Amino acid sequence: MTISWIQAAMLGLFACLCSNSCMAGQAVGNYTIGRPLVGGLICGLILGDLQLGIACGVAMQLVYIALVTPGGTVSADVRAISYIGIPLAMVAIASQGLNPLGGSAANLAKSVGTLVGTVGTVLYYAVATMNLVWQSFGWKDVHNGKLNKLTAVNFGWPWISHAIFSFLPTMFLTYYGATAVTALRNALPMDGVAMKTLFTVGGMLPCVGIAILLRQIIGRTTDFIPFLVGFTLAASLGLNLVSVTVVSLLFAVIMYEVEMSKGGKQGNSTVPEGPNDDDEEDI
Amino acid sequence: MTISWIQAAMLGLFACLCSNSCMAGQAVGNYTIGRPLVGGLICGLILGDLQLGIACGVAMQLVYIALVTPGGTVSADVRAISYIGIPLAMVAIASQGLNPLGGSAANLAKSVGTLVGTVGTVLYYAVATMNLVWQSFGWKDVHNGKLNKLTAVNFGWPWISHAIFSFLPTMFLTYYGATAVTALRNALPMDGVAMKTLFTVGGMLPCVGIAILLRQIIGRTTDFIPFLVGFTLAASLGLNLVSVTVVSLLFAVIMYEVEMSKGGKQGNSTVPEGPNDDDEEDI
Amino acid sequence: MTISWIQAAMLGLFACLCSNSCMAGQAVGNYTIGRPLVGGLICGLILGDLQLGIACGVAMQLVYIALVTPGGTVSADVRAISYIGIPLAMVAIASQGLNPLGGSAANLAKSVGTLVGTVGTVLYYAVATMNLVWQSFGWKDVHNGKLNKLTAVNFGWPWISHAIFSFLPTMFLTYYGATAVTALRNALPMDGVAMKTLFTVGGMLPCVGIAILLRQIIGRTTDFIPFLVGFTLAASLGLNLVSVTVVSLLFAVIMYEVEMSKGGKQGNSTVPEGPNDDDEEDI
Amino acid sequence: MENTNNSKKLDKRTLLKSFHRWFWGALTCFSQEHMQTFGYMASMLPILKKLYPNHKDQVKAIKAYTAFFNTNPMLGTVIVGITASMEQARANGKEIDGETINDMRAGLMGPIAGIGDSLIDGTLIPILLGISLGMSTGGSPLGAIFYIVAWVLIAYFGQRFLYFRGYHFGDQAVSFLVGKQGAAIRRAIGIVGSMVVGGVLASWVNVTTSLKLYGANGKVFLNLQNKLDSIYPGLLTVIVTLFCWWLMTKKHVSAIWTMLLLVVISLIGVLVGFFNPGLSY
Amino acid sequence: MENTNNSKKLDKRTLLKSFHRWFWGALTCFSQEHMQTFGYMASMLPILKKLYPNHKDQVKAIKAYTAFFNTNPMLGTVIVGITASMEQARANGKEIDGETINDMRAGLMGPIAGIGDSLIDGTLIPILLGISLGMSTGGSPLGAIFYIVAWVLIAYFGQRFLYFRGYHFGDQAVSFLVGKQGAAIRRAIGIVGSMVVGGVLASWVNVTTSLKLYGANGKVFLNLQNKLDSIYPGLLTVIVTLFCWWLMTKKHVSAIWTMLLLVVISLIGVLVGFFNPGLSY
Amino acid sequence: MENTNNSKKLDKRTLLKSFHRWFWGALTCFSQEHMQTFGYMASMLPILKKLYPNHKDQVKAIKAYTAFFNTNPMLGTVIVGITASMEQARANGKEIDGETINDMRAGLMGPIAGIGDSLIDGTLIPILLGISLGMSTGGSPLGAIFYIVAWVLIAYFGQRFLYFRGYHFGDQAVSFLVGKQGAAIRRAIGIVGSMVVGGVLASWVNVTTSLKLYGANGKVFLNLQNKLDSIYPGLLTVIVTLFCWWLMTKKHVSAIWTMLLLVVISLIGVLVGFFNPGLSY
Ligand SMILES: OC[C@H]1O[C@H](O)[C@@H](O)[C@@H](O)[C@@H]1O
Ligand SMILES: OC[C@H]1O[C@H](O)[C@@H](O)[C@@H](O)[C@@H]1O
Ligand SMILES: OC[C@H]1O[C@H](O)[C@@H](O)[C@@H](O)[C@@H]1O
Repeated sequence: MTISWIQAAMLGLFACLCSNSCMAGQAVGNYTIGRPLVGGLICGLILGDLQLGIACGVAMQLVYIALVTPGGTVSADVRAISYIGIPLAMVAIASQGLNPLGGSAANLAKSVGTLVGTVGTVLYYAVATMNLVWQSFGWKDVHNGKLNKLTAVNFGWPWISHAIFSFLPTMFLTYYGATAVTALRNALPMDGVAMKTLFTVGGMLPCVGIAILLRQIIGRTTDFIPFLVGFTLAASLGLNLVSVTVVSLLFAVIMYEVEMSKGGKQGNSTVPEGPNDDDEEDI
Repeated sequence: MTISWIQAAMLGLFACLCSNSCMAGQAVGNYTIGRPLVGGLICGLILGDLQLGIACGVAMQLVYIALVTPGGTVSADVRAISYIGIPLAMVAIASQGLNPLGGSAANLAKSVGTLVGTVGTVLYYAVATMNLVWQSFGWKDVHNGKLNKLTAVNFGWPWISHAIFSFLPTMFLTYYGATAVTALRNALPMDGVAMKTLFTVGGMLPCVGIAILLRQIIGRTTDFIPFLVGFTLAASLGLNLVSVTVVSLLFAVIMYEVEMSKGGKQGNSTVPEGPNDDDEEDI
Repeated sequence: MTISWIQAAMLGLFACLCSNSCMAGQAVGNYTIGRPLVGGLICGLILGDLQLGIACGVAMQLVYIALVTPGGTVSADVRAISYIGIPLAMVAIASQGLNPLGGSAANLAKSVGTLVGTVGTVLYYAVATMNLVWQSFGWKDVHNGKLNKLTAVNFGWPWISHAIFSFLPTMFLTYYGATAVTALRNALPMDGVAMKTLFTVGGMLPCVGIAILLRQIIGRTTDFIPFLVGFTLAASLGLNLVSVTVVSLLFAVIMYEVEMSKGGKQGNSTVPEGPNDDDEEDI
Repeated sequence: MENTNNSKKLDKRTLLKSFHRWFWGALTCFSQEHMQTFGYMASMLPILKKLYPNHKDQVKAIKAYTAFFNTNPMLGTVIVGITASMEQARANGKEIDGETINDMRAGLMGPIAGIGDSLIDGTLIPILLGISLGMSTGGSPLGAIFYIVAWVLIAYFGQRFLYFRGYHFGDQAVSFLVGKQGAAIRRAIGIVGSMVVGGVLASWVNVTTSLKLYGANGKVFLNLQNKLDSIYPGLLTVIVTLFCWWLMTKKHVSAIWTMLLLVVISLIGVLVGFFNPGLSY
Repeated sequence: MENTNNSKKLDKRTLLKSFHRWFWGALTCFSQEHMQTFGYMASMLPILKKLYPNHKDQVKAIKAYTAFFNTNPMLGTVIVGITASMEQARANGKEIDGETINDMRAGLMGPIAGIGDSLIDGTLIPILLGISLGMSTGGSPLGAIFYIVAWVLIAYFGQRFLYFRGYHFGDQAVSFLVGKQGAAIRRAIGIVGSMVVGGVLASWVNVTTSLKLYGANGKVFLNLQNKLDSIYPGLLTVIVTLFCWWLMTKKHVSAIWTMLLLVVISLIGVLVGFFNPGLSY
Repeated sequence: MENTNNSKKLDKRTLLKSFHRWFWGALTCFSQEHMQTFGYMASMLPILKKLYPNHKDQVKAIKAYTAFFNTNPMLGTVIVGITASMEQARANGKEIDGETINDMRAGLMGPIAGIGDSLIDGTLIPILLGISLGMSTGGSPLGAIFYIVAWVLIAYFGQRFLYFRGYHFGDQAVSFLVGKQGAAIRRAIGIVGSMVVGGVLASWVNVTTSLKLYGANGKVFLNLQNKLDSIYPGLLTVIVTLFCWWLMTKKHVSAIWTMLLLVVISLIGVLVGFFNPGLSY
């Protein structure tokens, strides 16, 4: 199995559509086109081996089934997994004559996926950083009152970021196929400092995202407490997120009532109390 | 071992005394006479083989050691377990010449118990439904001011429900003994639709009971939250009921204080505050 | 290996410094000199076999790594473990020719440690009880206004308690060495009533300490609830103490706010509210 | 408080009679529709007769007890005691009406059902049985006899104690009801009740699905129950319960019909392979 | 409320246009610095144009939306809907200013991010994928197709529903903001948000050390990770997160620089043997 | 605040002297009855001497410190610092009396004991020892030396820091005491304290019964401890603790006598086979 320039370019196009800051919107781009399961279908169609594509997609999807990207941080990039990883895995499996549905094929697919997924985070941050350029255009437009240009800032210019950091890398890496992966694996052995660091960073990046969320939530020091309690419930007791949410609701109700009882002057708006009005008039 | 009509009738009488809506009161009837451990003693005395009776009772009791019947729903009926199941199990064990204290005897007893216990729930609901007739008498009496008749409504008429749905079934089923059980087992195999449905329903019925309790507790939507938290503590964390109660007390104390601090006008009655009275007079 | 009078006396001196009510202060005496790991170092130096001393200390330290002494109750006494147990274990190991770093040596050390540690609690309570005498001097001094004498009460007299219950027992027990331990083991077999009672009491004594703490915390009956919740979190859910503390902080914040919202008359001092003042003037 | 001199006071005999009627008859005329309502009325009858010599007053007074009632009969005894006392206060002209009495009953019966079912059926009985079972190993009647004696004594004197506690507490129960503190206490009891009911549901009820999908190679690739557990443990149990609650509360379906609906659902579930208790003889 | 007759009202077409811009464009021009700010502005543009015919007013109005914004784009749709409604109220002369609008956005975006990331990314998507994966075992495209159809329908109509919910809710959102109840509701949402964010951190992020010390006999005598877990499970994860928070909030380091610092820390950690992901091909 | 000019101010030397007395002497004259009371008095002596040149005033002032005191000596240092500052304020004529000082001490000592015992004895020391033990495997003195140095530095400077924190915090500690906020803070600390004490009890104390009943066939049919655990894990531990609390608080039995009673109970328990630590050499 080989990949032609035209096939590689099609893969590159899909890559533009599906990263976290993607051109096809989060729901359609990232959550649909970007998921390896769907990527397997698309790559299978493009490369003409549907079964193999799906099999690779399923294997990779299992690894990334619950990918959260809190506060715009990703520890693995779906664009690279789905549109670089799957095609390369397909080529490798086909060339080694492995049974597409067998265990070795799945393992090969997973390791390629992990490799390019983590390497791909570099592409993700590159796109997000290049978008700062278009945003600087946008600020000028806002300042000058040229509001109509904002549409281009949001929907047009970012294509350039993706052309450079999604389209081109995908096209070249898939075209040069197995050679590229082999080269990458040799250049960056898993037990080398580079890959170890990359994976360590990958594991830590979501902390930045959570920190961004915290910056939005934390007003005073005591606000850290519910955060830590939520962490404790999940980390020490193994509660899952729905259960944590259920428990948090109880504290939310309590806090609501505590806030409502504060001051004691302004009653709950749904239960107007006589004396309150008097007070209001006093002022 | 055989069962005579007189023995069967005595078993039938105890059956009337001990269901959930029983003629001997909850404490004595249901919680005492109804429990298989006690049922084993009584059946042993009636049938003249104490040791075997107790052994069967112990085996069945282990299965139903923590039977809760929330909101008047039962998933297994103690009358049928204790006064149909135990006698039949005794007959079967004796006729097969099994060691009463051995494992096979216990297993036989358990399977007979489970079978008749679940089938017996039909009897339970039949009694409760027939009681609606006597209750309709009662409403008329209240309406017409004939209060003295209420005693008969509560303590007299329900004997008829039990005569039909506790006494007769118990008497006939135990008299016709092993034949009946075998017929039942053949008619209703465990992997047939009927028994599968019966057991599935049996497992679900307590939900109705809990729903009845919820109807009593839930005023507004947020009242579901403590309910769900209690569920989460037990289901996800495996807290037992005493521990759940302990945790709930903390929330209760908090809610108490929150309620007491509301409005801020009427102080805690134990700490009368001067200004309150003034406010009251203002109105 | 033998222990000379002078060595035994040095051990006795360290014993005075390190119990829970020790002459070298809690941080230096109890938490440092008293810990078997450090005791191993010191005994090794005194008896001239550093490696063996440390090895015994390490073995015993593992047993008592998280010794809490709530409310002045101890279930094992570090003075006896470190300055009676370690020397005796060293002698025993050396005389039996065991490899100091081997498993048998460690086990021997542990069993000697457990034995003397629990027996040593008697010494601990003896010192604390004898201190009542010096404290009675102190009360008189306070009463008579002789404040300067308080320093001697706190830092001087207690040396006598320790001379009697730390120095002498340590010196004699270590000097008479293996004989003493053997005699003790024979006199007090582990499956005899005396030792069983001693260990049972040892396990219960911290309850007294916790009760003392409770006496300091509990004002009204409902104050038991957070205590029981903390217990439940640790006992039923296995939360460790830091996690319990995190969870308790959330309740603390809530209680703080509830208290602050009470009455509604005196606003939070940081957020003065207009209308409140008016009310104040009304009175 | 005024004219306490000529006040009516229930004598011990009447109270005991009322208590015994509850002890023996709380559930005798039980139905899914009115549950313990008739048991309650039968227990209040001696009280009303004593307090209101006039037949018309009796008839008027009983009306308060025609409302739906259901709770854990053991702990619930305290509620009967409280109403005895409130009724006495009402007969003495205190400003208590049927509504106040019913508010109290409605506010307490739910939580006490939850707490009682958990503590009595779910904890106390299993403990007693556990101990007694031990004594009856080997076919000895000892355990059964021990259980009978121990439990009947606990139950009888325990409930009796609760009844009279409730009766003496009753006077406060009034101030307990009116005003802020009453609301606060009921709120607090309500919290305990609902958390415990949640705990009872999770501990003793477990609705599960047996649906499994198999791949070409015969291996399970979807175990629905596992998937549901990873979303929220006990999800189906909660859903069935809330569905029943919704039917009964929002759609005013009676308990009997709700149960029949469950039979239909179970049947369909069994047929399509969603439910399978997986038992065998 | 006054002069509702001559009030400006957004028509459905404009609202749909705004919604679609958000649906497709919330993240297109994402950067670590401004995140979804431009996506938000682009979505509000149709609204502002409709409400303020005067160009100067438009330019004035957009200012409110230049503030930093980031949330879970799915659930966050409701916020966009709310601002549409608030903007309409402002255009009709109600006393709402840009500050009020921004207070609402700032108060809701964090909690909704936490809840949304947990419910959408962490629960809903994994469930849908889990079901679909089953159907695609053996290389069948069925699962993938099922996933595409099911999810896109849920996402589109779900978000659309939220947008219009937010819009209709908007009027209340004003009273929601001013006064006590607003503060109380935001506090309550904040509690849920922070607990959920804590849960997300613990569930999906796991920073661990590989540091182990070996004794003379080759046996491990110090497994640092175990030791840390016995202090507080997940300690390193919390520390790294709070460190990032501290850098960004207290030291005003940007997200990008914070990330680069993590690269440096990881590199050093790997070199000294503190970190080791332990993977292999 | 008035006449701050001619106000008395404690110099660093005096404060250090007071701190060192606490550091070395908090527990030296410990008894079950008065616990750390004499350690506390000895620490306050330098302060009182400095503030009240008049001997009579000194004697009057010491009275506040004759009340029972016990806490975790490490974290408790902060309380000593606070009283130093309060005493200084009292000497300067502020409206603080001995009662206020004792309220503060009584309100804080319990919670700080719980938190301190958990954090210092239960967490910090075990961690340090854990690390050091690693280094001493094979009989090397390294670990012991590391432990000595690390811990003594942490303890000395940590406590010193707390003392001076407390001293500087002291002024606020007054407003901390009077009024609503004071009550609220003490309530909050109390909650933490009691939950942590509960946690300490569950983590480090474990009273169990060894009672097992055997059937005819020699198999255990009643393992009482298992049964108790299924009721409430740790039940016996809680019962013994609450029993001691009840003895000491409600029956005014002293700590020593309570302990002796435990000896008697243990003895009887061992004799009847209820207790058995199950150890062997
Ligand atoms: O965490 C909130 C939000 O942050 C960023 O905008 C993206 O990473 C989203 O995927 C995420 O939902
Ligand atoms: O759940 C409350 C209550 O409901 C019904 O009355 C019966 O099932 C009782 O056994 C139960 O205690
Ligand atoms: O529990 C508080 C405190 O009580 C006593 O003073 C001693 O046992 C200390 O070690 C302990 O910290």
